[in-house]
Amino acid sequence: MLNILFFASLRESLGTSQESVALPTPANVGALISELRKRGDAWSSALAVDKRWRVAVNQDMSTLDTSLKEGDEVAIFPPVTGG
Amino acid sequence: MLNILFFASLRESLGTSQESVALPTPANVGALISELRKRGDAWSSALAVDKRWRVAVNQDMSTLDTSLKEGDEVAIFPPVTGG
Amino acid sequence: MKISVQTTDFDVGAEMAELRGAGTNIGAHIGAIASFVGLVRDMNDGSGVSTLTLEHYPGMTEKALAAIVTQAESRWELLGCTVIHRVGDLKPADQIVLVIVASSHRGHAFEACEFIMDYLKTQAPFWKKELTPQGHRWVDSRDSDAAAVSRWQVSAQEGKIN
Amino acid sequence: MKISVQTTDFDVGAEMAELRGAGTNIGAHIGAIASFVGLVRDMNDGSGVSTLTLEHYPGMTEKALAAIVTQAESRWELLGCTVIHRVGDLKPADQIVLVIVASSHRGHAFEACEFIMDYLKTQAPFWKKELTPQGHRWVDSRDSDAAAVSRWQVSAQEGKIN
Repeated sequence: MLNILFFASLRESLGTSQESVALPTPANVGALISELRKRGDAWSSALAVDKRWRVAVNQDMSTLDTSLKEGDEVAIFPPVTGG
Repeated sequence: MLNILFFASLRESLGTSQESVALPTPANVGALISELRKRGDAWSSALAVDKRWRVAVNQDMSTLDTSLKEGDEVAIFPPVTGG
Repeated sequence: MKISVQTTDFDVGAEMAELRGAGTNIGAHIGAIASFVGLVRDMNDGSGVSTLTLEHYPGMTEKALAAIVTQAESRWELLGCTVIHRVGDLKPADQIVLVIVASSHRGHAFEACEFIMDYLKTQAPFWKKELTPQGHRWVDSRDSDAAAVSRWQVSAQEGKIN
Repeated sequence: MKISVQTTDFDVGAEMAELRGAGTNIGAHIGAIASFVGLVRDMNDGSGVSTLTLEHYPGMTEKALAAIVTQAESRWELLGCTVIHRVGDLKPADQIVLVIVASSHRGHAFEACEFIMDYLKTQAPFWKKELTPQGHRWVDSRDSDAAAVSRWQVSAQEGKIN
């Protein structure tokens, strides 16, 4: 299983801040996002290709190619706006 | 008369911090420096062409061409090193 | 290096004194301290802002800030660095972020301080939500912040330490 | 604008609070405060420094500093600026100079603060004398300081407000 975290506007539009999901096939970030988009309109819209979202794996910024393994922490969030 | 001020290393090497001197002819900074150089070795050496000194007239940076008039405050000093 | 993510306010003078370590050996080698304080403005994008809420990703935030400071330490000769970022609900004029950089040289202190702010703005996982008369809204990321970061990357390609 | 040439020390936190004018209207428009503190180092050009004496030209100093700040205000959108420079005998780790710049924008605050320091170093009539184990010596002006100022002049020629 993966521990998925959602932050900020994504957390609000998806109505969840944390979930456990199965490791996708192939085991990478791109496959995980594809799986999540299948959950319905809110998900496919929030995670659309033309939307600006970011993924971190085990607290490092990742790309769609980044590999995943059992127990990884995957965070999905909009571009950061601190400072 | 002009009110001449000397600062920092120039003040020390010339042994004076303030003097009143007559308006030179022509009445500009270059002529004043030429007059001062005639006072002796310490003066001609401290104010030599290849030495780095600066002149301010009435508290504004000046050049050798800057005109002088009765009562002007003329300051002569090395390049600044504050901050 | 001191990194802190906190709900409480900070005291710039006290943080600067702590960084200088008054009385220690390091203190008297420091010739320059550059600092930056970011504050909540009462207006943004044409609307009045009454509350600014800062969300963050606990754990990753501290890690990202430490990585940014480490990168600055490898590019410039630094003698100390403090980064404090607040989270939670803030009001106009409240302090949000503090970066203090100490060095022997003023150029290094200034550049490193601006570098850390530019990277913090685009890489540290914080998100701002504003309360305006029209309701709550999430603050959009700015293209100007992305541009501010990109100039340091050009410098790296030109041969500075990456 | 606040300009002060003084023998006494300054309190960075108190000066920053004064500039922000806590509770006034201006305060909540400020989004960014950049600052710089210059300190006496215990070493310079390979020699230990036990006392640093700062001489200045009373009257012209304040005028030169005000002119530098006015120039910065015409180049960037500033909401406030404080410049304090000490004179007299200082010891290693003592504070020499403080520049604080407030703006709505962080880029403006950073650039104006660095601009003011670069111009102060080359145009304000202060002179440093060091006491080292070899005796007293006047500090020489640095080519690097002249170079630091010249980059702002290039910018002006390229079309920025002069």
